[in-house]
Amino acid sequence: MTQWSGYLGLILQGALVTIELTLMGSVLALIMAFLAGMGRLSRFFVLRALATAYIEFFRGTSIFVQLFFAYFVLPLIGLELTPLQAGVLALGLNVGAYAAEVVRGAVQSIGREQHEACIALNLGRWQGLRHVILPQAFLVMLPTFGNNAIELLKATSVVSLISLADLTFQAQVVRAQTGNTMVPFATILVIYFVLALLISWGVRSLERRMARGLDGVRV
Amino acid sequence: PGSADDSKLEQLKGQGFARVAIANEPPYTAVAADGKVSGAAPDVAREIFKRLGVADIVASISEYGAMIPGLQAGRFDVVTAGLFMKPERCAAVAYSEPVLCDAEAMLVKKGNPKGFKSYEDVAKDTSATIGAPGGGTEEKLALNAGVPRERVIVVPDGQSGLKMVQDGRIDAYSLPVLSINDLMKKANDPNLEVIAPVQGAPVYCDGAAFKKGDEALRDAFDVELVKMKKSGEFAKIIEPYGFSAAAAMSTTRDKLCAAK
Amino acid sequence: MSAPIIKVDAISKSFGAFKVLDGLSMQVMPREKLALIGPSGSGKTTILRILMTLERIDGGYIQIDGEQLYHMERNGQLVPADERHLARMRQKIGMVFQLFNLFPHKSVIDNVTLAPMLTKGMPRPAAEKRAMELLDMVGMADKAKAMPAQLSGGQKQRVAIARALALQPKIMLFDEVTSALDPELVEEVLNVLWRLCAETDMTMLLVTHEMGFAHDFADRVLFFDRGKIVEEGKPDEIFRHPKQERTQGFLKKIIAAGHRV
Amino acid sequence: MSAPIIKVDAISKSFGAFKVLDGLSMQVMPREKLALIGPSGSGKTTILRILMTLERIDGGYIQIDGEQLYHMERNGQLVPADERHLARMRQKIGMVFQLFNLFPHKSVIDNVTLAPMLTKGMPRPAAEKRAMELLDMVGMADKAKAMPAQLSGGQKQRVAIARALALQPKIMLFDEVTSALDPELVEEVLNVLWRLCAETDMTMLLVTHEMGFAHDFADRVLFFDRGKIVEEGKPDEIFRHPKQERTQGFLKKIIAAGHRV
Amino acid sequence: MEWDWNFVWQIMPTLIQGVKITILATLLGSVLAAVVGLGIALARRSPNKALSRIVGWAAEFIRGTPLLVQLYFIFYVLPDIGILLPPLVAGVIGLGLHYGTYTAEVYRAGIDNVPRGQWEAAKACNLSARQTWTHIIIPQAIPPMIPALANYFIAMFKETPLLSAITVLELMNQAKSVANTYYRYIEPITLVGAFFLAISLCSVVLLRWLERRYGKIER
Ligand SMILES: Nc1ncnc2c1ncn2[C@@H]1O[C@H](COP(=O)(O)OP(=O)(O)OP(=O)(O)O)[C@@H](O)[C@H]1O
Ligand SMILES: Nc1ncnc2c1ncn2[C@@H]1O[C@H](COP(=O)(O)OP(=O)(O)OP(=O)(O)O)[C@@H](O)[C@H]1O
Ligand SMILES: [Mg+2]
Ligand SMILES: [Mg+2]
Repeated sequence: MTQWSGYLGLILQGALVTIELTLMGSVLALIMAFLAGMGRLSRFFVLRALATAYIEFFRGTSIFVQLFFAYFVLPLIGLELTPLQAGVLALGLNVGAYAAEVVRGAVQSIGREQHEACIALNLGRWQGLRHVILPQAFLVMLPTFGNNAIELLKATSVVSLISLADLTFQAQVVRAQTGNTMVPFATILVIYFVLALLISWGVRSLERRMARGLDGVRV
Repeated sequence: PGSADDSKLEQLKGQGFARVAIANEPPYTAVAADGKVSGAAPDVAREIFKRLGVADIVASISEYGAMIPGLQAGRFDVVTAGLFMKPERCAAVAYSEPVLCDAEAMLVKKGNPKGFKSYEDVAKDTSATIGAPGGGTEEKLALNAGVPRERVIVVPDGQSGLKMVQDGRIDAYSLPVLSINDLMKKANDPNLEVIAPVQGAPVYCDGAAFKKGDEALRDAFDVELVKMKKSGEFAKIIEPYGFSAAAAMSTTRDKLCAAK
Repeated sequence: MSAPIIKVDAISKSFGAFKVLDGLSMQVMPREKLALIGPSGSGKTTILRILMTLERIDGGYIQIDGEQLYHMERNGQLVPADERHLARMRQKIGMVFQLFNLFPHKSVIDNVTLAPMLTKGMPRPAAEKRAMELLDMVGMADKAKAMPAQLSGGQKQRVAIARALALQPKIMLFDEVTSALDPELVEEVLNVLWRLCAETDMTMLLVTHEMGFAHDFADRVLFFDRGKIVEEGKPDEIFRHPKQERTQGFLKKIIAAGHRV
Repeated sequence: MSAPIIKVDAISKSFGAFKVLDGLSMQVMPREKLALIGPSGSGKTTILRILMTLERIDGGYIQIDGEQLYHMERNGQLVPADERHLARMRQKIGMVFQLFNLFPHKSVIDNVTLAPMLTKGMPRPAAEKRAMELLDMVGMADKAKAMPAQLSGGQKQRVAIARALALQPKIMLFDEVTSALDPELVEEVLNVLWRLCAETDMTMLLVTHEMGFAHDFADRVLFFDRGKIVEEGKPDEIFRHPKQERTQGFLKKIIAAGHRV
Repeated sequence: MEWDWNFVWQIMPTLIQGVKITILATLLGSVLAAVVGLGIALARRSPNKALSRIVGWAAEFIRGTPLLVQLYFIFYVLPDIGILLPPLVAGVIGLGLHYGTYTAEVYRAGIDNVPRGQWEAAKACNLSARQTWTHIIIPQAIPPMIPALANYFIAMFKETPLLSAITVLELMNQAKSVANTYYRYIEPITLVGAFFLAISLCSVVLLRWLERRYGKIER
């Protein structure tokens, strides 16, 4: 059964693509989350409206539709993307819209009194945000960000529908070539789970590191 | 004439590879344990592009349904996936001369309990369901034979179709003969039976499918294809996979695209 | 007689349909220690928050140190102040809150140095030197490296006072700075206020329910009710011989509740 | 002399590694009004919660009304009490919390009738009649249909008292029932306690920081520190002539903080 | 490619057919998820350590792996051990199990959010454990959970396209089949996006209402 080891290699290649997608998607999602999350809290109507439109649109239409659009429709209007780019774009924008609400909620969860202390100390808007509000809010966001990252990891499985050779896709290939269903799917379930555990472990240890000395602060 | 078209080939030569869409369906396509893509269709394409001066092909596996839109969207330069020539498709893409020919087959339970011989038989039995790839030839044949939409189950891939027949979820699963044979070989299940060829279903041939507008590239491809057919190299490539070179040489694109 | 450092002129303030302040006027002289007392909801906190520019006013004028607070001159006209004007005016004012509002993610000393470094561009060593002096004054020098979560309420409040002092405001506002503390911890904070009162020449406005402290500490007491100053005067006058019925009733209840006057 | 209604015998209680109570003993006579005072963290709340069976004890015995609270006899042996025994013992005891803990999803009258109807199977009309009497006693009859969220703190606390009384306990425990209230609202709750004290023959244990009230109300005062009773006696003795240094220090601080004794 | 309104009208009935299946799957999946979630939440609170541990890990596993792969598993692997489910049933079970692990968290948070004082007051009122659950805890825990539960059901709605992998003819599958028949992608995919967006926007309104109505208990 030398064959299996070869196909395992194929699946591991898929795992690599999945990890790549998850990482790049997370970075994009993080950027979008802060842009749109802070946008929703802006004083300027235009920014608020833009952020709200982005969030509602990407949360409202299914990730599948976004993926198909990025892959099939954008090229028709002249925006040529590699499958990887299309995948990262759709996943990052989609998860970013959810995470934006996390950013907004976390910033708002920092009590009004912290904002007022900033005013009383004459800190500027940006100074207060940068030194007082965001450091505290980030700690509130972290656990939910961890969940979002796991959501993103799982959502990468749908990119197999646009022929990106991720874990799920490779499992399909192995299945077609070997005629065995159980083995490839059980293997990738375990791999996904290990990746998810890694994410939540990483986020939790980051959280512990950042929360040092803050006992009693967390809401 | 068509200098814009010529540039496509030049461009491919320049980048050193052509992007090819293939299906996840042996023996049209095969992926070895080391990840190397082979199979009848990609092997032919690889050889011809080499002769055209394009060093290699980069194959990406795609769903059938995504192939033509992907081609139109510029995701691939060519589709070599057992995408059979039919008038509607000929209108959507630019085909090369025929490459791989195959008749249709059905996978059923041992003894063919419902006695299917043709798609019309499936249509007549009001309790019968048939599986086929979404957007594939078999789906259209079944629908045209009068099987109502809700009895034509869209099955994502061959293994799923095989499994669904084994589990009794569908009464028949239809694919080209060689694909079904390959599935049978892997499954090695004595409780299954192949009906081939399906009566009344034409023998279809696929060709390499190019984007409309890339006719110059297609023509260049055809020139090499015809040469290979004549020299017998063509047969050497495809016959180990079970395809008949004679069948492909006995017909032409024009005939197939005009067929009703 | 010198000019008042705070001059509140017929200001009004509503929350929705509810009018909290209605044409309130008052004046505070430099170095004066003022106690604001009155029943819950009478608008004491609101007036302090307005002076700290945490709320906007709906009408009227406030002058701080001879300058308009919520207005500024442009082309000879008084127009609503912009953020830059407000930021400049805020340099004169500091505030200490009932619930301390320390920054929980920063150590005690970082709480005190943050604002001087950011708003005055003070270099870190200078800011830390000054912060240690202030922490020493409030008796918290030994906890400089601690995080707020590790402090008792009284300790937190003392750090909050040091933090407000670090910007060297001319006017300090204290809003019930002891009422969130355990009774035993109240004393240490009041002691700091006493020292502050004796050692600096800041103008101080203090909202409190500690009648005894208000009596001993203040130069003048204002009794608020429903957004108006009902009675004002020297502490002895107000606490021993209140003229208004409302003041009498309030003090009687407070005494019945066990507070010493 | 009759037998004590509460007999606490060398109990100990730890939270993790921290020993809150260590071999504490005390006795309370029927109808006695007891005030528990002492610094924050000294274990006053803990002893009340133990009597209410909200915590378990690690060692020692408690007798209520002649019966073991945390133990019961089985085959002539004392074994840890099961839930049924605890439920039966709890009928003798009621508790009012610092933060009221009213059921927010039930109206005032439903808060009061719930327990009698569920635990004693009292029919609704009888339970409501009795509830209205109790609400009348605490001056809340006119708010019977209101939801807790619509009440002030003092009103909530009065409802909470009525709720605890509805089960007709022999012993009532009050844990700082006024310290979450605005100073002006404290009086109305204390008035209810006065009435209760005069009109019923319940045994009452009261944890409070209102020294004046403790003085006037209690038959006996216990001063707690670090989980021990440091001093006990008649109110006049404790407040006017405390013998222990710790008690003197505590009372001095409280007085400095502006509380009347 | 031009937008073709005639084509839109032509395919509309087919797509509406798909919408019906999508909604049906969501409704059934929601009911199952609500029940499964409660089961998991209670099992995890169970004093039986083995039960709570096993259910905990199983839930963690299901939550950490993609629904798509789980659906393949349920549909293609379970028949090997004699469990043969019709596509829609398999899909609903997949959705219900997967989202049940999410709703379990909602239940847990809802129960934990009832302040400790309420448990204690119930004890001081001498209520039994059952009376405490039925009269005090559940009535306070459920209303604040409703918006969060609804949120997950809306998310589930947007994941129904996964069911196409197991041959359920829901909206996305219908659209793909239409697209494959006519080689036109823009109209069907855009329409699917529009359907999702329309239903999502409606559900946002519904959610806001639910939040206002049940979001918080006044204390
Ligand atoms: N942001 C706000 N929105 C609505 N009403 C408010 C707001 N802030 C204060 N109020 C109302 O304004 C009135 C005055 O409030 P303020 O806080 O100034 O009273 P106070 O005198 O400080 O009372 P306390 O002694 O309880 O602190 C109160 O009735 C209060 O409910
Ligand atoms: N659940 C708990 N876990 C850990 N420590 C606790 C717990 N409950 C109480 N303690 C600790 O036990 C000690 C005694 O607490 P207790 O609440 O009985 O004090 P107290 O006398 O009522 O104080 P206060 O006047 O502040 O209410 C305190 O140090 C407290 O931190
Ligand atoms: Mg106030
Ligand atoms: Mg206590």
